[in-house]
Amino acid sequence: MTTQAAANPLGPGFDVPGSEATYRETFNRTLRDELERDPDVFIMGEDIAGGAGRYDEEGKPLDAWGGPFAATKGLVQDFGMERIRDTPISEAGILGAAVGAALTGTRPVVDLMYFDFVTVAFDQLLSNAAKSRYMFGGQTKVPLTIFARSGAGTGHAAQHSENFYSILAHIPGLKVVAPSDAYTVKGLLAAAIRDDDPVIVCNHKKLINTSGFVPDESYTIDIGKGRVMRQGKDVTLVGMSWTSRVCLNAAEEMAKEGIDAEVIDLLSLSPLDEDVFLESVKKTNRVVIVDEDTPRASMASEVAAVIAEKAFDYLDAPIKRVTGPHTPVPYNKGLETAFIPDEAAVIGTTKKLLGL
Amino acid sequence: MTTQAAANPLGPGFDVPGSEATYRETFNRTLRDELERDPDVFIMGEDIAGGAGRYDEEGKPLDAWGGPFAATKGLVQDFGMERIRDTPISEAGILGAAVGAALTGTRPVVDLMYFDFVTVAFDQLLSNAAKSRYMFGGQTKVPLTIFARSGAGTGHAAQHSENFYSILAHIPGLKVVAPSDAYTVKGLLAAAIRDDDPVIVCNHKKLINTSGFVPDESYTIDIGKGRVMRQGKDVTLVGMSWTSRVCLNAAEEMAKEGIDAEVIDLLSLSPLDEDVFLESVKKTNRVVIVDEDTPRASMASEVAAVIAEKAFDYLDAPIKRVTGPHTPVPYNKGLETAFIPDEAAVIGTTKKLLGL
Amino acid sequence: MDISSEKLSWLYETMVRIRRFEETMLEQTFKGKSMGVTHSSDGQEAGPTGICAHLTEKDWIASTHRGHGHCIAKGLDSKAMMAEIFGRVTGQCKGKGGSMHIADFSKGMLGANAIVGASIPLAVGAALTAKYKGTDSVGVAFFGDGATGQGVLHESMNLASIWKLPVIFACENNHYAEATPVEYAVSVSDIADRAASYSIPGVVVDGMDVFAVYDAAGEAIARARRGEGPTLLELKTYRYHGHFHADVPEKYRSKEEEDSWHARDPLTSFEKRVLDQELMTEEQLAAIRSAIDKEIMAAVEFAEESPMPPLEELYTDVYVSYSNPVQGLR
Amino acid sequence: MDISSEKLSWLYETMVRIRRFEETMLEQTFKGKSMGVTHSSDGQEAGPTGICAHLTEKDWIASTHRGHGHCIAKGLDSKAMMAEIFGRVTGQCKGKGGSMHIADFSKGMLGANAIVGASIPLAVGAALTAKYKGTDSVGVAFFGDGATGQGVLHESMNLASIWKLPVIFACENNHYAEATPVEYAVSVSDIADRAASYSIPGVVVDGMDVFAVYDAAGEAIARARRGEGPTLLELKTYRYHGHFHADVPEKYRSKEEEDSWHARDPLTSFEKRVLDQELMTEEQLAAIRSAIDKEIMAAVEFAEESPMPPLEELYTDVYVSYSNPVQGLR
Ligand SMILES: Cc1ncc(C[n+]2csc(CCOP(=O)(O)OP(=O)(O)O)c2C)c(N)n1
Ligand SMILES: Cc1ncc(C[n+]2csc(CCOP(=O)(O)OP(=O)(O)O)c2C)c(N)n1
Ligand SMILES: [Mg+2]
Ligand SMILES: [Mg+2]
Repeated sequence: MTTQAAANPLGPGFDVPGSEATYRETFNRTLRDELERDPDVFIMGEDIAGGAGRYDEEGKPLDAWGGPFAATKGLVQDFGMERIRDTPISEAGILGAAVGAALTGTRPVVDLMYFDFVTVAFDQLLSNAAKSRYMFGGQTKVPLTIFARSGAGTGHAAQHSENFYSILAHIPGLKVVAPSDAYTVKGLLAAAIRDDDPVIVCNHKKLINTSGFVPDESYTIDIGKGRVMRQGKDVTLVGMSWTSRVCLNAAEEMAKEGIDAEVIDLLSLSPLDEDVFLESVKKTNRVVIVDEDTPRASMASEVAAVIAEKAFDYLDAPIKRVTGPHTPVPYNKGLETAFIPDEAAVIGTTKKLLGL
Repeated sequence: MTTQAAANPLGPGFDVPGSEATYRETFNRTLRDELERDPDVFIMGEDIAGGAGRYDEEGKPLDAWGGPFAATKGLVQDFGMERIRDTPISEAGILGAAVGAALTGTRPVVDLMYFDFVTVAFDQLLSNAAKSRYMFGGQTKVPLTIFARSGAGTGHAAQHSENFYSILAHIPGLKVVAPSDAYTVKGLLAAAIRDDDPVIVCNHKKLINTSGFVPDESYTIDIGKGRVMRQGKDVTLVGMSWTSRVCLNAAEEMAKEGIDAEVIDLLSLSPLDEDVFLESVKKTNRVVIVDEDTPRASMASEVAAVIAEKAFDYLDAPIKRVTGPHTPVPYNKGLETAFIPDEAAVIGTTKKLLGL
Repeated sequence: MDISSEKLSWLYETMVRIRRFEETMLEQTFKGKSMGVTHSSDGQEAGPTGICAHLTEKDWIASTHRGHGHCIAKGLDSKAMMAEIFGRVTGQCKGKGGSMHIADFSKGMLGANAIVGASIPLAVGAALTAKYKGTDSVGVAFFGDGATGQGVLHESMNLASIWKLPVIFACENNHYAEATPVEYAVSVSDIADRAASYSIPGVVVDGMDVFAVYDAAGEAIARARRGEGPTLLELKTYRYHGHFHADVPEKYRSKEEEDSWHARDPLTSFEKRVLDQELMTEEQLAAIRSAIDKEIMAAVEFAEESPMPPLEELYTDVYVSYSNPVQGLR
Repeated sequence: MDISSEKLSWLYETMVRIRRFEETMLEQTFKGKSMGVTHSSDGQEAGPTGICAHLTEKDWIASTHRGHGHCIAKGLDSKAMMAEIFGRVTGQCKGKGGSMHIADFSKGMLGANAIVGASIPLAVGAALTAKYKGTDSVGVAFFGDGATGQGVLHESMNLASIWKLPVIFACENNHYAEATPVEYAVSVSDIADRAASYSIPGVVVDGMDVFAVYDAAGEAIARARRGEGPTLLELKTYRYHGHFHADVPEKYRSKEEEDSWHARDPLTSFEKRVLDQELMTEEQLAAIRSAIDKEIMAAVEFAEESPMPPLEELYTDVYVSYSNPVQGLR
């Protein structure tokens, strides 16, 4: 079950064996599965083990940290330091080395912690990871996976809260996926690691402790396929990463008032599944795009532009965007909460759009 | 004459003293004016003088290079090495030092050569230049100007041809301007250097040797104001940087066939002058946005999204984008030329849109 | 010892203020009063204190995620600092920055910075301003052993050297970057030795001894003010608590190691020394401690009672001026 | 001398090939045959030749904007290289890369790179692959004196050192970065001395003497293959022409300086040495030269006659697979 399942509603309700699990556990578990599947896969990052060079009583390498949000917890003790490689704080050097390793026959997975830190390695990402295949005339490939945490909501303030995916999705040569729950992170992370192109996996901090149904079996979700999270006929809500859940919650709320919203979860930001939201808009004739990233030249802008070009004749109302403001992310909880598009904002905008 | 002039058609035809000059000469001349105007202004970059530490017969510092495209030619001999400061190849260090200097009372201008190299200093740009004022609660400011060359068309291939402005305009805390001729670069560069926020000036390589009318007097063009390059009633063409000229040429062509296109030149990408293109679209009811940058989450997407939201009821046809493809820039001349949106593409798309 | 008695009590007062601030800040974090993660610097008091003892408000420092000690040593107000951590509008940054972004430009404090290594070139730029304007101000870049992994440090030291800028590169080597031991991540035993790569002086300093720091920093700063260029100081020190409030350091370091550093505690060794040499009395020391206790308690009260920033603050301070702000599209 | 006669003629042949290729490439550039800027490496032949003499196709090199010499020394085909510069579909990268992006992964050549310093960590990554897979391959990072200004070099040397990776950091110090003299931009007199910052060997090598390079590189590479980690080699050398084809070096360097380096020309000094020591005859040398002349002329013809890439090539090779390509929106 790959795309099929991806196109299914939310986790629960498959007739396949599985269980409730958190996004965090599922992410860690999927890394483990892929490490077992393919000996060429290894992980690099700062404190993905912790206590590097030190060993416990049984002589096993220390597992003192396990990566931010415990993404890699426990892996070093089972896979060793060559495959779970702690690094100094050298994002450019690490990512550059990962690209070099990918170009020469391995499949590196790099934990860059927070998307804000991708900026330190941005040249390696844009100039080498994204462009090598093209500028060398297709003679090579870069099977590299990068993951980090994105978004506001945890009081990390301006320098630890970037969403950053709009910038990444703009770049030819990169693929960008944004899981929205435990079910999708399993399928997308596995697909990313098995993909022969550089893929970036966006993990919103607010998703990491959420839980949902996860099938036991191994599966991938096709990169480039979005899903319909909820069927509806009155209006289309388009979400990505955390905002897909915001859209779903808003839709459930509005259902109580008889507003039947369809919810689209993009899942992949590059390649972008245009069909999944175009088909929906052609049915509902109205759309609200919800994106936590700052508005200018954002994913919300892109989705709006595609609709304005390819579904124009089906539109009965202006295309609405609900996004973060054109500001950095503030520290104070109240301000930070106001930064993030929430259910109230989505409902308010949608009702206005429907003239209610 | 500031905005007024900015809102005027192209260079020639003002009743003010002036002369024909190249973009290149005008850029250099404007740097000179601003260096004379304000002793706190200084310029840093790689080989902006050349031969650093060496002197000519008259004991003047060598002026062996003068920056890429001679942007800073001759300046070191008149202003000295403290104000025209050659640097090692350390973009992150240079930009970081410039931010530190700006935070402590000077007004640095940094030449980063090609926009591709901004990626090496991207963390300093995003985390420090753009966010300092906000995360420190408004107690400081960053009066910094950054300029570089953008775009395809000179056979520089994948790593020297970034437009990059879509990524920059996405970032809260930065301002981005894109002059389209000698007249606008004089007003916008002066405005950028006098501005108290970080401003990035995009100079398309293909513009640098173009020439046009430039008033003698000193003037600034308001950052955040676009201009109507050509009045028309049938369709609106929105351009930026080099593509503004492409739009104008296409409009002149189409005029011969009786198609009367209005041409909007954005000039500022952040802040974005929404009114100048919204008013035009409300008049013509049709729009083609022309952007050399790659399409996803681009300036073209942003302009389309704004129109789809704020001028929807005035639109008689889908919003069209004409952009570069979702690929890096190729080396071969024929491929590179095919990458760049040209008059033929604009005319073809416009006619299709008009059902001709 | 050629330190005035005023300076002597300032050194003690400052170290005690840092210690109490950090301990209290941690307590308050565990009480849920901080709106984000906090990084305590207790154990490292001697470094910022011994260095900033030579600085005025005309000098600039650039700091890190572990910046409270730098702030206090540079003379920032503990009330405004605590209020910032509590996310209040009376905070140093109106509650918009938090623990990792405390700054006070009026005091020459260019800000804590949450990107490791990113604040280093800011100090170089401040020194460039000093040179450009012909003042005798200096810039101090505080950074940790982990930050030496960042290329921008290399670039900054090279720039400061070739331009002979008045910069002090103050590496607080507390032997860990998060849970990563310095001996794993850093390919040289004394970070100070890397100064040779830039033809500048590099000095290993006992970062637990404020007098050692005071002397080494005094020399480096005097050299910088004389226009002779930058110096790299490596302060060997230790953070008593975890990397951040919730970190459990026992997972990666031994009790013995911790004890050996506590045995060299900067405050107690200061006390012992000034009492042995009869430079200060137990009464004087006690008076300073109780005064600081009151001050820090008052800071907590102040923070507690301060209002939250109004929602409009979300949209302010992005630019000095911007013709077309976008307050989110709703 | 313990060099086989085959190796000896390979050294000469390779240096002559580089020299002729660069001279011809420049001529062709001035004729307008190159579709972009070109950077000649003539004068620097001994470096890549002496190093690559120890490498096989299983070893990897990462190169720079001035990469033709590296390519040739690593065994790339001069036809495919010239065709690439001419922008033809028969070029090493189908005409999509150009002079600054020539690569041949089948030969272990990871590509020229137009971002100064950016290719250095790629060689570290290649060495990581070697270590990870347990092969005895090495990675060589070629970079210039100007590239030492980039932080990523510092990061790469630290990583290679702590992980004991088989990497050779080959700094071609040709004394200029564009028009910037090395003594202005680099804060140490011998770049090789910076190796001490990473506890690895650093060796200053006469980059005009292929035998000196051959010996130093042999030692470093053997060390790397033994698993003892990286070495930094500084090859003191000189580029005979300008930074790029249109640059006029007279503007920033003296005739005397240029002459002093030409007097140490790697080809003539090789010839003198092998003839003096009767290791090769003038006939053998002449035969090699004329063979290479023919080869390079043939390369130009090949490039001339090769077709341009079809327009569809604009859209290929962005990804291995992509479900929704966007060919520009028209
Ligand atoms: C560029 C970047 N990478 C990683 C991090 C995550 N991080 C925060 S602090 C830290 C360790 C820093 O160690 P050190 O420089 O020794 O300072 P210390 O915490 O010991 O004071 C890391 C890895 C970051 N904030 N920025
Ligand atoms: C990141 C970056 N900054 C600047 C440039 C422009 N540039 C190209 S080559 C060069 C000089 C490089 O000098 P060096 O490393 O000594 O190599 P050489 O040209 O002498 O072989 C510069 C500044 C670039 N290509 N990339
Ligand atoms: Mg540390
Ligand atoms: Mg050089």
